[in-house]
Amino acid sequence: MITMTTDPILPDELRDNLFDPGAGAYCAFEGWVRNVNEGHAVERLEYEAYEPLAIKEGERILAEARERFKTLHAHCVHRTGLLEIGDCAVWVGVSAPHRDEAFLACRFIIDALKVRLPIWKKEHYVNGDSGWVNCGRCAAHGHSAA
Amino acid sequence: MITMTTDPILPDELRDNLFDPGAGAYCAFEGWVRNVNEGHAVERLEYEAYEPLAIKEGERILAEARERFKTLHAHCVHRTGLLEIGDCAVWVGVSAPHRDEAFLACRFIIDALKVRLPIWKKEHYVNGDSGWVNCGRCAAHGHSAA
Amino acid sequence: MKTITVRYFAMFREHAGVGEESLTLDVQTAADVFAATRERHRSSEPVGHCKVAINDDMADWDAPVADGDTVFLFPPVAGG
Amino acid sequence: MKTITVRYFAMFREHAGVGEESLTLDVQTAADVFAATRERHRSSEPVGHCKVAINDDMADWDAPVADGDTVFLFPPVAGG
Repeated sequence: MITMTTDPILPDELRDNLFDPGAGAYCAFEGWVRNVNEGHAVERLEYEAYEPLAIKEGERILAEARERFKTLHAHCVHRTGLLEIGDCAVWVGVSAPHRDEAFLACRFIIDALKVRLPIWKKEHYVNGDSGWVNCGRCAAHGHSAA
Repeated sequence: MITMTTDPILPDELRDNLFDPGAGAYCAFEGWVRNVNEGHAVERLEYEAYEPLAIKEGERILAEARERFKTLHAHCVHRTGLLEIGDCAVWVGVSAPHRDEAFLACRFIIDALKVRLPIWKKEHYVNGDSGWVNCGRCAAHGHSAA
Repeated sequence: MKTITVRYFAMFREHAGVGEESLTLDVQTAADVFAATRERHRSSEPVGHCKVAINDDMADWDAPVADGDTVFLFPPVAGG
Repeated sequence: MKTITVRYFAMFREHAGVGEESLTLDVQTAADVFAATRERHRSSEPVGHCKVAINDDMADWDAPVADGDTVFLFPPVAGG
């Protein structure tokens, strides 16, 4: 299951949803807002998503992971809106019989989420500038960092 | 830091210790007691450790991971004593600037812990038998599953 | 000519100054919609770096668009 | 002859019936201690599958043991 939320992500509750008596391994990944990106001091981040399609594509990714790695459960939560340094922007959790599948599925999911979901990240820098990540050639923009 | 404990492992508190303003990625692994191992229905597990050396060797593994993968923080908790199905036996958490290092370091640590720490696992089966894992040739034993 | 509802996201929305507009366009494919609205979203990205959806389904750039369709123009994504 | 404190763990402890004992042995290396106590820990594992420590430091099987040393005999480990 993938969820989009503007509320803080609470990993403990999310983890408990993945419990399974046949699970010997649990792997989780979290993306945190860090204070620097490509040399720019970051103050906060803003995530925009087109939710209907983000959820549709996210469910597709999770289903692919479950089939490919024979995991038991795989969930994801992505946050949108304004985030501060240290906030959790994305959480991925996987439970599986063994650790190989848990690690591989978790990695597959976060890699796919980053390139396939209609989600955009705008960085607000300490110096007052801002810029859309990955959008260096989206044409000139008054406050672009590109 | 590595800790050995007979108390339940609480991942949320452990995770918060890894926060770092320069961390963009967090990867965690947990080993859970599952209800079956190599075809035997498991009722519970018993972990025995020689703690002074488990901690010394565990710290060495964490230091190797930090140096090799340039992580920011890497911690581990291993439980000992009697565990039930679903209990968390081991927790590994890593924070790093990017996800590559976080995943690789977390995997390196759990793999090394499993083969280098003086810790032993005795499985108690539903049928009343019990056996030490990985000790198939430790000589005949009345209740060995080997 | 077809009436197409075009939706802009992120940088494209900021450039267009609107999130959605209804346009009458002489277009056959999703790529045609991208090109026909270039002055609005002001993108110099090759379409290959961007994504498109038609009526809430991800689509290829050469997918045909019909009168009344909604076309979603997505600049390069950056989830996670 | 040397006085060696031998400590047994897990399966070895169960077999020996004690966790620790002081023995007077004619031994030069850690491997000699493993062999000399085979009847106690009753292991048919090759030493290569097991680990040994001397005085709280992991050691090689060919490490020398001295009078008064404590030798820790570890059956195959299974952490995690």
